[in-house]
Amino acid sequence: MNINIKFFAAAKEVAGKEEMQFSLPSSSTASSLLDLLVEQFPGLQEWKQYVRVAVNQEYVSLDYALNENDEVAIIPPVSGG
Amino acid sequence: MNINIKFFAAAKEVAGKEEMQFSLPSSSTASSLLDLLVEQFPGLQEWKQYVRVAVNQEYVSLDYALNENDEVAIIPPVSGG
Amino acid sequence: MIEIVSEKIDITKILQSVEDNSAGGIDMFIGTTRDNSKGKSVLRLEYEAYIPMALKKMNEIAGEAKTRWNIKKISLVHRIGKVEIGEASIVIAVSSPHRKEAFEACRYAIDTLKKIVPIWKKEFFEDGEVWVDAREEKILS
Amino acid sequence: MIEIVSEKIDITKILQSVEDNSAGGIDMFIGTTRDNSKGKSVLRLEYEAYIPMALKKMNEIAGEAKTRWNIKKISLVHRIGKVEIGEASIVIAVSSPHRKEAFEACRYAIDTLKKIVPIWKKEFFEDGEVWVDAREEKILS
Repeated sequence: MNINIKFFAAAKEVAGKEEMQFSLPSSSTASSLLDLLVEQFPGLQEWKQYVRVAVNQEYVSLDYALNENDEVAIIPPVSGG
Repeated sequence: MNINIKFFAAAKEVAGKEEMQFSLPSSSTASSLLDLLVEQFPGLQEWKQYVRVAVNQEYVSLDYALNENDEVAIIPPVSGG
Repeated sequence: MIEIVSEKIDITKILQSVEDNSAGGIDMFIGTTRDNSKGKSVLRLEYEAYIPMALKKMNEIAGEAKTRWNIKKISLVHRIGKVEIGEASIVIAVSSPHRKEAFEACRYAIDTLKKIVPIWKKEFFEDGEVWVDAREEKILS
Repeated sequence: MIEIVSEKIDITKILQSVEDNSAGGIDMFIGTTRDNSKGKSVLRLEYEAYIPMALKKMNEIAGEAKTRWNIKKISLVHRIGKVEIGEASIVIAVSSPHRKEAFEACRYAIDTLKKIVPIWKKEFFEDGEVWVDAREEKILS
């Protein structure tokens, strides 16, 4: 299945892009997506334990099962305000 | 001795004036002044236990010994803000 | 900036008075006149102050806030005379490097002002007028 | 009024957005950019947001504040892009019949915004730039 990934802040700089399409085995979880992203962008390794994953603009847990065309965002620790 | 008394808010309405000069026996206290004021303005009786006395713009206790030309203010419960 | 004014309070000016490049946050409290009090409709309000003592006490509150918290600047401006419904009667602003202290100092300032600063509010109703006794309002405001 | 803007925040407009004749108090928090961070001089800041999700979370914070406290109106406006030292990056305003609730709801809103709203701050120093990690700042701000 295909999902759309958005990167922000530090994650965007590490990935070198704002968004990308990503192909995943069906029944992939947020956690397995993170593993694949770290493979593709090794610089994300150090962020892996700090980022949160949002799907369709809602935070999800790592065992969340992704669906075709989900909008997935990699959310580094926020610092608004 | 002579002191200057200022009345505010409800106390001003009861006394019917904003300020007055008042003659007191020397070594009078804030408490004895209040007693004399209630004699002169009986309507102050119901306020007596609630008002605070300020001398020269500072709150004082009831046993405070007044001095000639003190500026004494009768301060009903405040409600600023 | 510690002032008692008889015209509309200039909030922008107060904000500028506490700006500080090393401050990360400003907390501002604006007290406005409510259109009701104890279930009755309020037409308008008037404030009276023992001005020199009120200014002295407002300065003391500012000084005490600076002693207790790490704040940069604090301003207190109270309006007296007639104040229309919805208009500001009191504005307090505090700037601080960190927001927790701005909030705490601002809350301290308004709470203390309501207890010790010699200013009185009179409420005007359809059927009369009354000097507000803040002791009765303790639970409410 | 829940907004993310890229121009200077209009504080007067935000104040008007929470005015309410039955409100007795407004608490407003203004977050400004500090000229220093961890002992280093900050030249300027830039904010980036995941805008649709940030707006969604800001709306959730406003809704939750209205559930928890008896407040009248609440506004949250965050600025993104370049923000000069001393300028406001966030303004939150809450009106309420009684001031205690305005203070508490406003503090809740800024504390929660800093935890869950996907907005990031980058600090620019003489010798480089860094995305701020709010986890490190927990003790400080």
